[in-house]
Amino acid sequence: MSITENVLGDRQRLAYIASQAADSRLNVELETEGMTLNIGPQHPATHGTLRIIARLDGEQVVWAEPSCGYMHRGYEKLAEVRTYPQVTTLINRIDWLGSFANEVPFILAAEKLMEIEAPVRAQYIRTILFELSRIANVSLFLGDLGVQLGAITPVFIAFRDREYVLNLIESATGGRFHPNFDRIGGLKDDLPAGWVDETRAVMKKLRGFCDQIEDLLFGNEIFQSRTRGIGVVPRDVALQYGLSGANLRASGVDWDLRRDHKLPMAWDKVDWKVWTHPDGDSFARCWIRLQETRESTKIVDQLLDLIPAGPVMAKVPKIIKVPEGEAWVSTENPLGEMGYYVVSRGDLGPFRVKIRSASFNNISITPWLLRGVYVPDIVTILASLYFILGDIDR
Amino acid sequence: MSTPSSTQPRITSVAEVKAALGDRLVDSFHKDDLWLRVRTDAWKASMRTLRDTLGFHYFCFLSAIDWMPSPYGRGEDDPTEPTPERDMTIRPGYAGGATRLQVFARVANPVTHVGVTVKVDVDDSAPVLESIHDVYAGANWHEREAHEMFGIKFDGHPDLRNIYLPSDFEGHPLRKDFPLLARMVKPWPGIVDVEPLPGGDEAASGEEQ
Amino acid sequence: MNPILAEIPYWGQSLLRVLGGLVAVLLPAGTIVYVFLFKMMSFMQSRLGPMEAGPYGSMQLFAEVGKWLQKEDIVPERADVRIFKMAPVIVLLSTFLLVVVVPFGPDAWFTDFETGVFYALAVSSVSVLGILIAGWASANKYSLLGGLRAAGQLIAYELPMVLAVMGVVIQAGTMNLQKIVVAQNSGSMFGFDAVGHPYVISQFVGFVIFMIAIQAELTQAPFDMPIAESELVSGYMTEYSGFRFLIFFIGEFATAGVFAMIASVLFLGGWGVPFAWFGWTSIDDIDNWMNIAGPIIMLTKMMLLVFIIMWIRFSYPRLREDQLQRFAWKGLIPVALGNIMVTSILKVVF
Amino acid sequence: MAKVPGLVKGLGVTLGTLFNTATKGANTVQYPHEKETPPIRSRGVIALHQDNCTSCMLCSRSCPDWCIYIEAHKELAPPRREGGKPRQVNLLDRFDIDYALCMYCGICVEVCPFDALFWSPEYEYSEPSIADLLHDKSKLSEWMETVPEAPALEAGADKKKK
Repeated sequence: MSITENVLGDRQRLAYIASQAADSRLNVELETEGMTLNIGPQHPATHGTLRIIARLDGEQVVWAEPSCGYMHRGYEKLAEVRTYPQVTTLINRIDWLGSFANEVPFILAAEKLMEIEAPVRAQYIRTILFELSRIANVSLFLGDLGVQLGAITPVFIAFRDREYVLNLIESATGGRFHPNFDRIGGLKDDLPAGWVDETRAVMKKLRGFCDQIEDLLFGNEIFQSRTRGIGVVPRDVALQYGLSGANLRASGVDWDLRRDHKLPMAWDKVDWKVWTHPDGDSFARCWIRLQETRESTKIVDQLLDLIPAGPVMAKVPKIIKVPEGEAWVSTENPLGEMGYYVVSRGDLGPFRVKIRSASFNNISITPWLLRGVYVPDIVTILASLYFILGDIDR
Repeated sequence: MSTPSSTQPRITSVAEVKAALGDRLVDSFHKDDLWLRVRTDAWKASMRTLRDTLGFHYFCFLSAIDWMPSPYGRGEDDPTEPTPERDMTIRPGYAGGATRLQVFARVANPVTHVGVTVKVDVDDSAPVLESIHDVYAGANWHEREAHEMFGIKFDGHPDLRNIYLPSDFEGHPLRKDFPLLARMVKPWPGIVDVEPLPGGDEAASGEEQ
Repeated sequence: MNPILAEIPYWGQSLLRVLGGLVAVLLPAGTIVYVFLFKMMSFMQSRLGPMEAGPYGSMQLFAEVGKWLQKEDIVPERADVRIFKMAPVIVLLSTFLLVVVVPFGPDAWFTDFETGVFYALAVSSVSVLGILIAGWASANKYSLLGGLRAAGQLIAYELPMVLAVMGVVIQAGTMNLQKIVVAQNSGSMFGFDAVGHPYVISQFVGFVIFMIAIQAELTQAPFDMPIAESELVSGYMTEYSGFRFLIFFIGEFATAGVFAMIASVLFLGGWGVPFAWFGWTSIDDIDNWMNIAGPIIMLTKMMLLVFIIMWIRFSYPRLREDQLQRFAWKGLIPVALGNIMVTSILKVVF
Repeated sequence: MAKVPGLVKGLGVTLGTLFNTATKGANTVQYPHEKETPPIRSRGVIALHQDNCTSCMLCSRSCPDWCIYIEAHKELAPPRREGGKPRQVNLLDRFDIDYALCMYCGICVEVCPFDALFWSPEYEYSEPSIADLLHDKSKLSEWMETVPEAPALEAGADKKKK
């Protein structure tokens, strides 16, 4: 919190916390005095700068609320002063672990407004890179999950195998973390020679990685006892809060934008499965992500065989002016539904971009979810909801 | 130019939506997606109808938009030149609009996977709107964001604190008349800075390049 | 009186004992940190670990100690200063008290208590006090939670540990650690004396319970809730820096070593080799070279046990505090009690 | 087949990795002693080919972060063919890139119409002070040596070069 924050604001917040805590006092007989615990902004469980204010009764959480904004970079405002090609460099940095996936919905929205479509080859390569960034993102989640729950080794295994994917992304796009490879009308460049074979080999390694993580973590009885039945989100609540991605599918909603939205991408050309889980608990969310990583490797493998020959860039003018209109495009990003509502005024840059990032909605359920759990479960729940700070604060 | 394929599923029946909302619907726009504009006083009721009658259970986002063009442009003006004229007329977007500020939200049906964008006008001088956090619980944080970014008050919201900005922050950053300081404090380096020949450009009328 | 030291004046004996104690605590601790924490953990994670300081990073520990000694000794403003500063010392103290009763050879021991087991179990709980006051005196909510967790956990696991050791005591018929070693090595199983009679075989249940209990006593994963980096940001150690943190750090690994030594004494035959190999029949027959070989045999057994402790630590996630308590009170203690019952019945029968 | 408990499987994974590292070597690189070569396309640093720059300001204008500063002056150059009039060219006085601001997006390299900017995979140019990250044209030109050839393209790519 900034130093300039006035006392009144703090007092209001404390009053609000007290009123909330009074509503849900758990230990009524003992009337013990609670304790307010500040988890964050610098805390290992928040992997970033999220702060969680938790009112505790012993180890039990009476009331908790996340306080975000420590990393607010004002991308919606910044996008208004940038041209369309410049915006992609910004939105790369929203979910910094799956950067390429961030670019795609924005580019698709701009293409939709311009009424053009990328060449088929570009669509296939886009889909492959999209899935690679999903693997890069989720594999880190799978490793980090271990750290959050106290196991040190999974994260190193994850970093080891994620490196292969990052190398692929870098050799194709030039950027490890921030590819900025997507252009309105196609891609910046074609793939370098030898990339396809390399990718096949890496996908095999990553399936091995998934098996290792499953043995090391998901099959572990301690892990299961820590996650099963913790942080259960029923279907209706998940929908109301706008949870998306694996979090939504873990609550039994069979909805994957890759399958259910008709986008000019190549997902419908290959055979893969949308996993759902009926439980809605932390274990279900983590398990769905593990399965999705496996599906992603399958998607990439199949697409590599199918890439058609041809150009990767449609004919677009050098100076891009997007016609007047409004467009909403969202895709199934590693973290969930990521969408851009682009309003254009026929100018070089967008008039307004509303960035609908998945983590913001995903994390907004925490005040509801954290009531009555134990302190270690805060970590479990936050880890299983899986957020990237840049994706919350934008 | 090829015909673009629809990037969103089409609304199966626009008439169905119109019938359900009745006279609360002011205007609608249908391209490959559906835009609705509802009456300001019927905002919450409309959202409730969308959820309960039409099955739009999934809350995607809520935000606002300031339709006034920015008086600062992209911050690329030469400070030595007079400020260029800018067209400051307010033109509303799809489904129309009568005010400078509009709130819009997107909800979707998790079964048919159909989404709809709902807009509502907000009075510019006293921007107040009913809160829909009890219709869609997820709207809570989005309304807090719209509140601090656009200065729109949401009636009935339990806790309209700032979510991103410090609590003593003044101004509403996403309004167009809020200057982006980063682009104000430094001149644009793209302004041409090529010293002409001492004798003037006419001295050499030879071929360029 | 220890026969080796009998000729030396009392002050000399004391000095030698202190030096011996330091070596017995710090040498295994350093070895454990280098072999397991630096190298084994790294290898399990596909990396090499420290490689720069000394050959294969073997001097890394000295570099770390040097680093910690240089650091500022930070005391939180609202901490209870005296208690805060005392806490790490208490934790390390318990380790030194513990090593006193461990026998390293036929004549290489510090003290030869008749009630050695009883003493060892008693002083091992002293470290709880250190941890508890460290958590309380830090004036930090995380530390407090960590300290309280540690107290609850160590009490819960002290009991199964005591009960597990009971089986050994019943079988050996003595509480003297030296005599337990002799009993194991001179014993035989059904007349078959090639490996003596290490109690890990006849007291396997007790051994497993003892290992689980020391895993919890040492607050190693999956029982590391008092430290819990991802929840409590190192719990009771949060506010410690510089050499006070170093003392905690040494304490952690030295205690691991000493507990592993006690486990090897109780279950693996300690410093001894089966007496039948060399035709010894009692402790008085043993040649003098065993005073040199004994500590090495002991160290080997200790490293084996610490390997298991660390292997589990690097592989498993953490349990939750309530799950841990449930496991101790509803799982381990009944099993340990059952083990005692079976052991005593068998003892009477045979 | 009896189900192996998850706890045992987990121990197997770590032990397996231990043996793998011991026999096949680690996956890490001992950085200052051995270095990995970044891929050809890697966006390490922007190199400037001064002779090609016409100070048209396109890169500076398309930079999202406003981190390229160009100043130039006009000068007369000898004519291209015999007997022609002297040409008027822009000569660079200043071409600075502030790497503290640069987002490594590569838009400047892409928009440059005269092939004056290139990506080099060079990455070891960190500085102790943030102000030292503003590199001028001589430093940028030094990096031209490290610029690799563009890689060959994957099968099926459009052969047309840009």
